[in-house]
Amino acid sequence: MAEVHGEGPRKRQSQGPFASACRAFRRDMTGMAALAVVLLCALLALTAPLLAALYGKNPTDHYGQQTPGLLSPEGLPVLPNGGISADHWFGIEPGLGRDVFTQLLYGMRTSLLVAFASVAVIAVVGVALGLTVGYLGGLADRAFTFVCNALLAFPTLLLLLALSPVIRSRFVDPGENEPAWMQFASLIAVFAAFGWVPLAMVLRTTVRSLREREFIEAARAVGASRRHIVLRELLPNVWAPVLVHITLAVPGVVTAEAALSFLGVGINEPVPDWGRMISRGSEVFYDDPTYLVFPGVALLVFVLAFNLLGDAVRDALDPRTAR
Amino acid sequence: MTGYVLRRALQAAAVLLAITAAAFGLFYAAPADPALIACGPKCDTGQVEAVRHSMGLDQPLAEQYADYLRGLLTGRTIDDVDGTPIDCAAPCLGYSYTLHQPVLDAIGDRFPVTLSLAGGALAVIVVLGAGTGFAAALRRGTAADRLLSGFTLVGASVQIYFLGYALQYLLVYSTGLFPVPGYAPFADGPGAWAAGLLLPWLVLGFVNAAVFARLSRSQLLETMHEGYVRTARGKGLGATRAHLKYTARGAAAPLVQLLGLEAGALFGGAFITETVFGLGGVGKLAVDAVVQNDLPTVVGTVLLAAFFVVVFVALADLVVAWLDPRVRLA
Amino acid sequence: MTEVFGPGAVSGGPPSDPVLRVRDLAVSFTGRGRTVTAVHGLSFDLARGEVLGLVGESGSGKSTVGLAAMGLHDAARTRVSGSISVGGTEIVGAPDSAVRALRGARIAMVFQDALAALSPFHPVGAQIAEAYRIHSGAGRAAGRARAAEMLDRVGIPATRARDYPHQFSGGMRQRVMIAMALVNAPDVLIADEPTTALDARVQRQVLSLLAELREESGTAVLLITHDVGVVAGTCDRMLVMRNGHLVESGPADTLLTNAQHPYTRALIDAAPTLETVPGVRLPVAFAAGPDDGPAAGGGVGCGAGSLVSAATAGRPAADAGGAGPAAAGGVGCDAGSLLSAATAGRPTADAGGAGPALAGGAVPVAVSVDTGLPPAGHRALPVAAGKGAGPSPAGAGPALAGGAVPVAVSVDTGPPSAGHRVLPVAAAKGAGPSPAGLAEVIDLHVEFGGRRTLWGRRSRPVRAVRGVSLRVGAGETLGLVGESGSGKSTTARVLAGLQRPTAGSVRFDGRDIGRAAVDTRLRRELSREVQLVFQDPYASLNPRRTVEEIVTTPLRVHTGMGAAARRDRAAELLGQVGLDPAHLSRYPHEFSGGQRQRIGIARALAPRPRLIVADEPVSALDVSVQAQVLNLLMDLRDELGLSLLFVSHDLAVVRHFCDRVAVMRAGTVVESGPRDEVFGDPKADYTRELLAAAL
Amino acid sequence: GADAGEKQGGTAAARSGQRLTATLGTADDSRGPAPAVPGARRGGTVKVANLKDYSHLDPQKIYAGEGYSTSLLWGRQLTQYQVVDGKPKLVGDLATDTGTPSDGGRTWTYRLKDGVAWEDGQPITSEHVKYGIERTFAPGFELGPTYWPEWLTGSEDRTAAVKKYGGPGDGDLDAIETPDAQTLVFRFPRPQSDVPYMAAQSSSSPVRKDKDTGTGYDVKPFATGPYKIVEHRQNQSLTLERNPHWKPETDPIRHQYADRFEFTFGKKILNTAQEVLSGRGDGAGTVTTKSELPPEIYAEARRDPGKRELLVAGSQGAYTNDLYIKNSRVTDPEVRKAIHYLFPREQARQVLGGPRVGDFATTLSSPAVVGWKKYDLYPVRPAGDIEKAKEHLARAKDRPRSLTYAYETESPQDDRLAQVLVDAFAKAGIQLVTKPLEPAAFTSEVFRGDAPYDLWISTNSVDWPTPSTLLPDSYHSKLDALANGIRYANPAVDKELERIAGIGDARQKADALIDLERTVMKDVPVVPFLYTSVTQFRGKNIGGAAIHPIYGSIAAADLYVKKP
Ligand SMILES: Nc1ncnc2c1ncn2[C@@H]1O[C@H](COP(=O)(O)OP(=O)(O)OP(=O)(O)O)[C@@H](O)[C@H]1O
Ligand SMILES: Nc1ncnc2c1ncn2[C@@H]1O[C@H](COP(=O)(O)OP(=O)(O)OP(=O)(O)O)[C@@H](O)[C@H]1O
Ligand SMILES: [Mg+2]
Ligand SMILES: [Mg+2]
Repeated sequence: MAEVHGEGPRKRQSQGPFASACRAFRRDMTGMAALAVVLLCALLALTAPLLAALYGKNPTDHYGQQTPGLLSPEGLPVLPNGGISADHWFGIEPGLGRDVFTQLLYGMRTSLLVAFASVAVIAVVGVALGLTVGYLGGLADRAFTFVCNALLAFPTLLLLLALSPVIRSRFVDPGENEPAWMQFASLIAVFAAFGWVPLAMVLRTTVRSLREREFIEAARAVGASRRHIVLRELLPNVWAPVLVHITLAVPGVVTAEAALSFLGVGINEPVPDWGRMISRGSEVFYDDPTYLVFPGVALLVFVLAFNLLGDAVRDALDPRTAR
Repeated sequence: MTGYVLRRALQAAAVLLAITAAAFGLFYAAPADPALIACGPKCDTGQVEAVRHSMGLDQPLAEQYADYLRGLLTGRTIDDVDGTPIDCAAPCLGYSYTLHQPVLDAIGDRFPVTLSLAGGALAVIVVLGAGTGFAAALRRGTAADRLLSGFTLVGASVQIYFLGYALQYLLVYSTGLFPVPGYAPFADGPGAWAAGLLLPWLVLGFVNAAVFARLSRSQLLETMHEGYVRTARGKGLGATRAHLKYTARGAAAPLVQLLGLEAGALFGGAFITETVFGLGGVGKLAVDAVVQNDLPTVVGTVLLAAFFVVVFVALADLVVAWLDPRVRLA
Repeated sequence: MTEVFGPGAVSGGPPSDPVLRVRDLAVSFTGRGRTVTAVHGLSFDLARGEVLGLVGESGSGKSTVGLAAMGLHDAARTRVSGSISVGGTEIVGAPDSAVRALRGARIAMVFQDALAALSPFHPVGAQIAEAYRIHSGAGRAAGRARAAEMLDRVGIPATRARDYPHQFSGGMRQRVMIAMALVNAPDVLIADEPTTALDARVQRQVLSLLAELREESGTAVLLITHDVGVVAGTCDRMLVMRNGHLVESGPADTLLTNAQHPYTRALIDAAPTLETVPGVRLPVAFAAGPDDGPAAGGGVGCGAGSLVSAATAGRPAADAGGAGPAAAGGVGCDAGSLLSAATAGRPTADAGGAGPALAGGAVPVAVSVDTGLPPAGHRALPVAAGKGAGPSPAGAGPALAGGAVPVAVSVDTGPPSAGHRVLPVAAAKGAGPSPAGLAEVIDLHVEFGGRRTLWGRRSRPVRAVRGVSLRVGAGETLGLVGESGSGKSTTARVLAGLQRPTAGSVRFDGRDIGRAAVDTRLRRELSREVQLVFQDPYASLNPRRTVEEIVTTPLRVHTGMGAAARRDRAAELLGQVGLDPAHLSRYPHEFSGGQRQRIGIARALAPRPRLIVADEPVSALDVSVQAQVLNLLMDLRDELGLSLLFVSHDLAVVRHFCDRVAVMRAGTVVESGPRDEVFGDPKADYTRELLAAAL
Repeated sequence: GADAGEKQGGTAAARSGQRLTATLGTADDSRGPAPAVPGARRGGTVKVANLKDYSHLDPQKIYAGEGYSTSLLWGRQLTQYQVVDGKPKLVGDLATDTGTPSDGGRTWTYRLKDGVAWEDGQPITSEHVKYGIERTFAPGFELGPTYWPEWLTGSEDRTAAVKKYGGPGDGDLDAIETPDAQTLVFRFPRPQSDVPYMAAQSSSSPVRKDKDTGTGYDVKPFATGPYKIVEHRQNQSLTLERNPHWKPETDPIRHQYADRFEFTFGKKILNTAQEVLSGRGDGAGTVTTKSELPPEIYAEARRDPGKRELLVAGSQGAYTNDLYIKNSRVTDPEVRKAIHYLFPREQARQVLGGPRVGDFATTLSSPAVVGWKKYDLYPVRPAGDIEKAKEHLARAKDRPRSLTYAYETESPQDDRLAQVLVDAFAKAGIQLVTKPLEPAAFTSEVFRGDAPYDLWISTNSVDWPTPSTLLPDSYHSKLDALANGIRYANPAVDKELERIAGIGDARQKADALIDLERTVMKDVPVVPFLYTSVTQFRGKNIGGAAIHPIYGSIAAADLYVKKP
């Protein structure tokens, strides 16, 4: 993408496909708004420690338990609306009494980290496999299809549920806390292990049709090596589907991660996590919906923005769906 | 076409075989000792060994797998924890020492729930998804399109557990607008059956329909510009009729394929929906089995889920072939 | 040539009672924030029973007019203004329900691409029956019967009514389209390029069929085409469009022989015919029209032309380039400068005198009858007979015969130098079998293995090439012709080292290169010497790579040049093919079709090959662009002493361009020999048949 | 809890933290029929919605409070607890009284009542009871209580016991004599004082040899109680109907008000609770005998008076919830004392749901235990005392940098509880490593001898409400890791326990054990946390619902339908 873009020394007239897609994208108001939201989220996530410092709270302190009068003996915030106050802008968490605002901020970090990392791995693996298999065809293609079918048929959620304790007990020394990075790593690994399939399948089909295009034949005729063909002729042609897939995969991973945390096998305490917040929120929903509303709406907006962004990217890249 | 069907069936069988191996290896390699769990916390080493023997866990993994496959094909006899032989008939998925039931029976008990839930949800997906997709595509660019697209976008972005809880509280327990979710066997009266599943159908259907609606909209928009649709209109066919007869037909293949995948996933058990609405289907069985380390049931439900995905994907392929003479007659 | 279509208005004046009346038609498309106006203020009438030809280069707005007449434009994205009335009913602005009643009943259309226009999901019979039942209200059985009748009428056995479009050949599909359009005997038939994608023989069959049916039902036809030959053979009147504007209109014969507008004349002359003097430069009056990139425009063609001339003649480019030609609309100037460049010996001053060239170009129309080729005579016969039965006077014949007059002129005026220019080379090789074949294939067989089925049994292989022997001598151009699927491309690909022969030997410069397709090193070595130019200039250029990257790929592979050196060489190559070296950083989609093909040629030239295999390098191009490219290839061939294997299904082009010709059919070479022998005195029946079919 | 024990559902329920011990009833008390539940009426179907099916129905395998409680519907034992006004009294059930000891507690004699019968009308004989008890020796019955095998053979543990007698397969068990069809004589090698309580355990139910279907008996046992099992679809449903051969005049404990009981399993408890409290669907006629009110709707149910009266709360029998410390790993008593002081009882209870989950405990045994006395050896305020903890840590010889806390991941609550502990330990300068473990694997993981875990919280109960099964079964250093999970080892305590084991008199034994408890607690082997309470719920239409003071969940045998 950067390769095609090359903002600086570009000639006035040169109109790369990326540039024209950018232009189309810039005209799409919804897409731009979605991009703004996504960027804002990323910014908030990146600067979370700074913001938290400015705000004067952190996501792990049990404020409600330390300061009398914030939580009832049952653990519910005493103040109305989830304990929203000047000290705690979004209220406090029922039970532990942590600060919701910082939890949300850091929770976004969690979601984004898992999502971006998984998607990065997915993109690399998916592109590598999709391109190679699409170009090679034959036996590789059959093996690939087989593996894809098997992976598609595997119930991912169940596997994650079953595997996370396995990972935990296999790789973590009993005397130590499971390091946060390991939780992240195992989540990312499993998301990536299944996530590359759709991308690779799409790319395989794309590449198979590209392979029939004459320019590949032309490259072969010129004497180009396989590597050249795959990397220089095919790769630049597939970044459009890859980009679309990536933007749409991010909300997918965020959702899946939240669902896992909701089921109790995602990221563990005390790392803040939206899915777990929602899960906690649904426990106190009938008493005080506030704690569900913040993470619920945040997740909705976030996923919505990413979906919209994905749509916009697709539209910008695909002249056919232009309205 | 027969050749195609046969080839597809063989492929599906091979995939399933691979999945049995993978599931078996993965789950039996898990660290928790199934024998210890089955025997209970008060067992001493000797008892655990006895249980391990009756469970066949003292044999090499490959042999256990072979036994498993044999059971799957011909049925076998399995010893319960105390050595009582249990007859496990032909597609034997093993015996659950937690549920004290052959896994297949446990699944069979719950399958009507999953079947009912998945069937209804699929109907909602098709009607709602294709309906909104169609309506939006026909009116593309208008306010109606934006509204419908927004609606489906929200559907695609909302979490089922969030929506499920909220709706249940609002529509059932607070206001009583909807009947209490639950499962009453169809045989006991279709009315009660449908009433209990109404809300789960709608919620599960809505969330999945969103994806379906988005795909059908974009597919229809793409097909709408096909030459043959224009030809149909050139014959004097009205726009709607032309789209129904030609555009829809042209757009159908990816939709059928998506539906196949979704149907496969649904019939394998909708864990979260079942959890949210308290339905005791296969999904719940699977999650419980995972939580309780009930390996035979975990492997059994994984296989079942995979089986449905494989079967429905294969079915979808066949439907696509049937829909498209270019594939069918090739 | 006899007029294929019957009577109609003999004179050019507008008919009194038009079935289709178009006034001030303007159509514009909106999308992505910009508006494209495809048709500007077009007016014409179509009289009952008349055949009106609508010609123009690609993208000139022809199809747009046809669709507008059907009221089929997407209302959301298209603005149609003006008036279109079909038999007195206004279409523009009418509610869809009103237009719907007309569509298919009073006005019907044969769409441009028959495969895309037929539903792949429904049997053809059902599709035809549906068109009938919508308007007649007939029942299923009646619909089926009518569909069977129509299929029978267009020469397809009614038993095949239950087959699907993909089971038919291109020509048959086109006939199904025609059957569908005519099933309700409409007043107006709009036939949008009904024959473009077809073989000469099939093309001829389809046109005759149209004529017959039209005769039966008295339907007026608006025949959209870019092929002047087709118009000449079929139309009463013709309209010439360019960039959405009406350039000229009038009786077909008048326009063909005596067009007023230079654009019309250039359009008519650009395509070589079987009578064009081989090897002459073809007039290029205008640049490619349809362009999505900003580079389009008359100026480009003009500039290109002058660059070529510079390259060829060693003269500075300054004389023909610049603003002058562009200002002149790229018409006169281009023709002149190109001609001058081509002939090289003649003064540039007679740029204004497009006359001679155009006159020379006029030959095609006229000569067809006149040259006395036996096939031409035969071809005319059946049609004439068919029409003799009808009430129509045999007026068409004389009209065309009259057109034959210029023949003499053209032959006379044809610059002798043009013929001679090719001679030195041609003579050397044309005289006898070339002594040392640069590349040859001997008893080549290529089979495409059937896929392994479930039971491990292979389905029967496709025998694409069955015993072909060919030889291309150094500096020689071998033309390979034959109908679609005869194995031309396969043979070409074998020579280029892209396809492994099943049997037989392939040699280049005496070396066996049969394994090149599987041996990367061998192919790499081979590709230094042999390069390919492809049919589709767009498909053969990677849309995501810049021109520089595309052109330097062979240099990367074959030379150790540094980036800067490669860039210089790329610029040089662009100059050589007549492109502005400043365009190196552009992407293919920013060029017109002709320019793209030049890029493809530049790429092929980059490693300085000795043999270029050109697989239908011009068949995807507009006539005018085709002429540019052919000229360029001829220049380069002479300049660089290249050998060429030139594959084409267009007999006229091959005749125009090649020293020797091989005719292929069903995987075998049925005839080969020096050009004049093959065309002048064809030995094989098949060759004769082909020649006869060429319009 | 201030309000956890008020009158609810028309029946008094015990309050946790209150002294409430089961007295021994007389032969007179043991005569039927059972005292009527006020307002009860006959007829109708009681629907019971529980989250899970009972893991066992085989009487000799049942070993859990609510399993005992529910199985009373179809199963009878030698003795049983009669509950009147929330107060338990141990009386004869099949037997005419709670048993007659002789020979210093080495011989116990029971006589069966006249007219007690199986669901097919055949009389219940002493052979049947003996056969039932013999089964507890057999392989496959490891899950149940091990007292009969140990006591009857005079062995240290069950493994040793079954070497002497391996169940019905080994023929007759000599230690039980059945001189006639109604008399049972138990002969113990050592004096036993708690036989009446053991006789109330499900293990002491009769089983008929001809009806013993092995594993099948675990699915559908043969009934002796007021109801019989007509259908049991495992993990799905269980249907009971009246047993016509049960005679109320023989039974001082059970009622037969409803026509049918329909159990369903598998529905998420939140859904059930909402259905029941809102009265929607079948809710009004539904009750749970196993599940607690989910925390989600507790506050709402407390607010709404209509729903509030549907809550059924009470002390959870003799259950206590404690923080266990593995003494073999945390060897320094000063460190354990520090943990006692820093333990944030109040915050921990807050994340568990607040006062309704129980009262803060200061003693090892529950107030429901016979002879219980309140004591508080190291008083500390509920929020914990970090300063005090630090003092003790400073005194410790080897002060731990980090400790490992293991817990079952049954609900997110457990994770939050762990966070509370982490917070408190951190304040005292100890890093608490948290180890979430799967419930299924928890016991085997944590109780392995060398398991690397220092702390865990768990809820436990004595097997019956006397102190006899507490210290002797868990605090003797010779016990294995499964019994003495914290690896408590104090030679003095061992010696005293051995002395007490020889005491045949129940009263005396109980007093001695309660006294010893203080000695043990000086070492702070565990940190008492809660005397636990439960809150369950019933539909509007269900009457007689009260928490059983011994079994700690709604007593099924008292339920009736208000308007069928
Ligand atoms: N739906 C459309 N949206 C936007 N532009 C269009 C559309 N259809 C045609 N055009 C543009 O209108 C112009 C005329 O197109 P049209 O298809 O009528 O050309 P044509 O003469 O039929 O060409 P060809 O010989 O290639 O079929 C072209 O520049 C084309 O790009
Ligand atoms: N890769 C392939 N696999 C199978 N069959 C093929 C393949 N390529 C070509 N053929 C078949 O071989 C025959 C010759 O094909 P080829 O492309 O050489 O024809 P052609 O003369 O170039 O036709 P056209 O004029 O249409 O380009 C055809 O019947 C074609 O269907
Ligand atoms: Mg067109
Ligand atoms: Mg070809």
